[in-house]
Amino acid sequence: MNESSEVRNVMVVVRKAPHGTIYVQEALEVMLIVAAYSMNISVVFLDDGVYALKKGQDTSELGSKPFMSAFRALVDWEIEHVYVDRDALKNRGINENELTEIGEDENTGEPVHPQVLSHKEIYKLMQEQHTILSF
Amino acid sequence: MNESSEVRNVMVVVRKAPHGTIYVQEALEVMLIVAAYSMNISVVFLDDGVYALKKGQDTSELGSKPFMSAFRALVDWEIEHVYVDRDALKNRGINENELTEIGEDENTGEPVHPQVLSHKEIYKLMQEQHTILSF
Amino acid sequence: MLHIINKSPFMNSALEDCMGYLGSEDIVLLIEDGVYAAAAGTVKSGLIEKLLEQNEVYALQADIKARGLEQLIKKVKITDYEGFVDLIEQHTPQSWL
Amino acid sequence: MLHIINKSPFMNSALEDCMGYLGSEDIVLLIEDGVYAAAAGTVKSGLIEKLLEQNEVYALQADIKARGLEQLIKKVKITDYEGFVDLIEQHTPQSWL
Amino acid sequence: MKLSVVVLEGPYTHEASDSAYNLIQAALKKGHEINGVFFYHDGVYNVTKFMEPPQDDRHISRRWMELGEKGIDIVVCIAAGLRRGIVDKIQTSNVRISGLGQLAKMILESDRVIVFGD
Amino acid sequence: MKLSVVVLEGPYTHEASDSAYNLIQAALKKGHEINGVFFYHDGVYNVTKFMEPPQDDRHISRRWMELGEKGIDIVVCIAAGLRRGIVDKIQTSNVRISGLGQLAKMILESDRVIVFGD
Repeated sequence: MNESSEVRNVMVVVRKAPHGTIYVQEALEVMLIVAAYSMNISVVFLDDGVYALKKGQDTSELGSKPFMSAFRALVDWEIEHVYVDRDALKNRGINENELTEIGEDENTGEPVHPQVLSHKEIYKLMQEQHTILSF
Repeated sequence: MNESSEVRNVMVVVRKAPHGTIYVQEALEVMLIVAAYSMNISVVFLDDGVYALKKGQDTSELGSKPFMSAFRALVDWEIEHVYVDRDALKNRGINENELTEIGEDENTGEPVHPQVLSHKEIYKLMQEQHTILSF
Repeated sequence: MLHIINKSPFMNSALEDCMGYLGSEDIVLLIEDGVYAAAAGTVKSGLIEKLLEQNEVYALQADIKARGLEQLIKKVKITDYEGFVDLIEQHTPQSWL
Repeated sequence: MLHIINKSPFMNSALEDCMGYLGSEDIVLLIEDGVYAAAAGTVKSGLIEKLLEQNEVYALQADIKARGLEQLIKKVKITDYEGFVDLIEQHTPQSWL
Repeated sequence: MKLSVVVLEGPYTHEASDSAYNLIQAALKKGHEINGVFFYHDGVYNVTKFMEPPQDDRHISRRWMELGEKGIDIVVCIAAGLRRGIVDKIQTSNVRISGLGQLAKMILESDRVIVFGD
Repeated sequence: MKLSVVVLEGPYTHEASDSAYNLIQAALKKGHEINGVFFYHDGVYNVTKFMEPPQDDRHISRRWMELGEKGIDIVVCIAAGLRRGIVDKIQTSNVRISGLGQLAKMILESDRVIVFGD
């Protein structure tokens, strides 16, 4: 029922803001586990989901778990296809350099950044998926 | 801390649509109980909350409890101050005659209808409240 | 793809957000509070009317009946849960939560 | 009255809905995801800027810090939970859920 | 079609649980195979065994238990459950607790996966 | 000021529970009286005793239990609890189950009532 032959394409879509609800936090837990199986995982941040990657989040005063620090190490969990919606950033006045890196390149040690894409590019990726898990 | 001396003014505000979440249903349960205490209760339907009073709702196919029928007897529970936001109706293309009656007058037997009010009138009522319970 | 919308268009942006990611072959299915978007003559009817220029739009019968919606936008197709199953069989679903 | 908004203005209408029911003495307090409305330079900043012409607007510090918001709309007042308590003491609260 | 269903919201509170259940019934009626139901987030609340809804309402955990009885694999996420205090001793029969890996397996084994949530 | 707090959402899932708790702590610090906390809707999930959150996270039912220990009246709505299967035997200590009438009483006795929800 889809193009890919062996390795399944799975996309995790994050549309909600972090902290107000647990959706982003539990989406993160899903990404980390699903990536451990032989699947081609990609993660897309749309709409308020882009706030999940914003630098400088500090939940200490709130008393809740600082789960968002795990986004800085997605690459260590074999999650390398991480995309952010360009319009969502623009609408929220967020510059690309305000987004956290998602890890470092294992060869060069250079920081790896999430890729900023247009609606159209993201839509193309969506169409290639076997499964889309939405949060 | 408020004008009323003895009988407290309590307003229940319903802003969410029925059925998608339990908010309206559990708001109804609150109204019925709070009204049994010596308080001056009013109930206001704003925004998607106005859908709660729409005639012709039939949850049989969904399998969920037809709780909304209780709105037709609010008057029996001593809930007579029931208000609906005019703009909310207009924005949703709902005519007043599509709204359920909330009971019948105990003297005349005539149906009692919720009162349609403007933002300004509703705001005035809000200002007179000791407590506003929002759903 | 099958885009599934379960939020009221009057209070949540899910339907509008979804519309930025629609291929011409894609289908939109309104369920739960999403069916309010299928009502005719509202300030939000324009969203679905615009969608219908290119895409098929379905709305779930059980949810429409539960909400007492009678006047629906023409060309919105009503389906039951079995039709919902068929749509999933034919398209990869994405829920715009 | 103290109007409390806990939803993001980008995806939920709570803030806009509330604005139809504001007296000139009323105060708006942004908490939880509602604090995103206080961010400067967004497509929704105009809502709070308009509010500020007549009303005082507060935003809860713990929620702003949790979300890493740095550039806030000028004249939005930052408060902590103790300030939140003071606001409730002075005004009847209404939560726009 | 082999279908898996993910439920992210709790019973009664959100229609997600009802939509999932009604869809599964329709899929079974049409002869499809339900590969599994995965309860995550507040979805874990769907299977608490002490539920006593009003008499004129549906009994949601019983519905899931009955689906489990028919042999459908009903999985409650352990991480989401532990955080919320929804452990096996307060769950109805015919459901099992397992990790998120089970969701990954469902994805690998299913033709389609659909998510219901808020 | 005598303050009552209504919580409509569950622990971890929604910030409502945290906001309510943090506000109560601040009110106590400033010398106000908390007349009561009323858990309604999914709020009833706040006090399940088997919660085991990750070690680096707050333990929400324990927080409420500790407030109860201090003498604050923590009430779980019986109707909302029964529907969801949250009955007294799975609840933490220092909280009590009661009806919606208790909410009415809190309104009558308090200077202010504030609602936290979704």
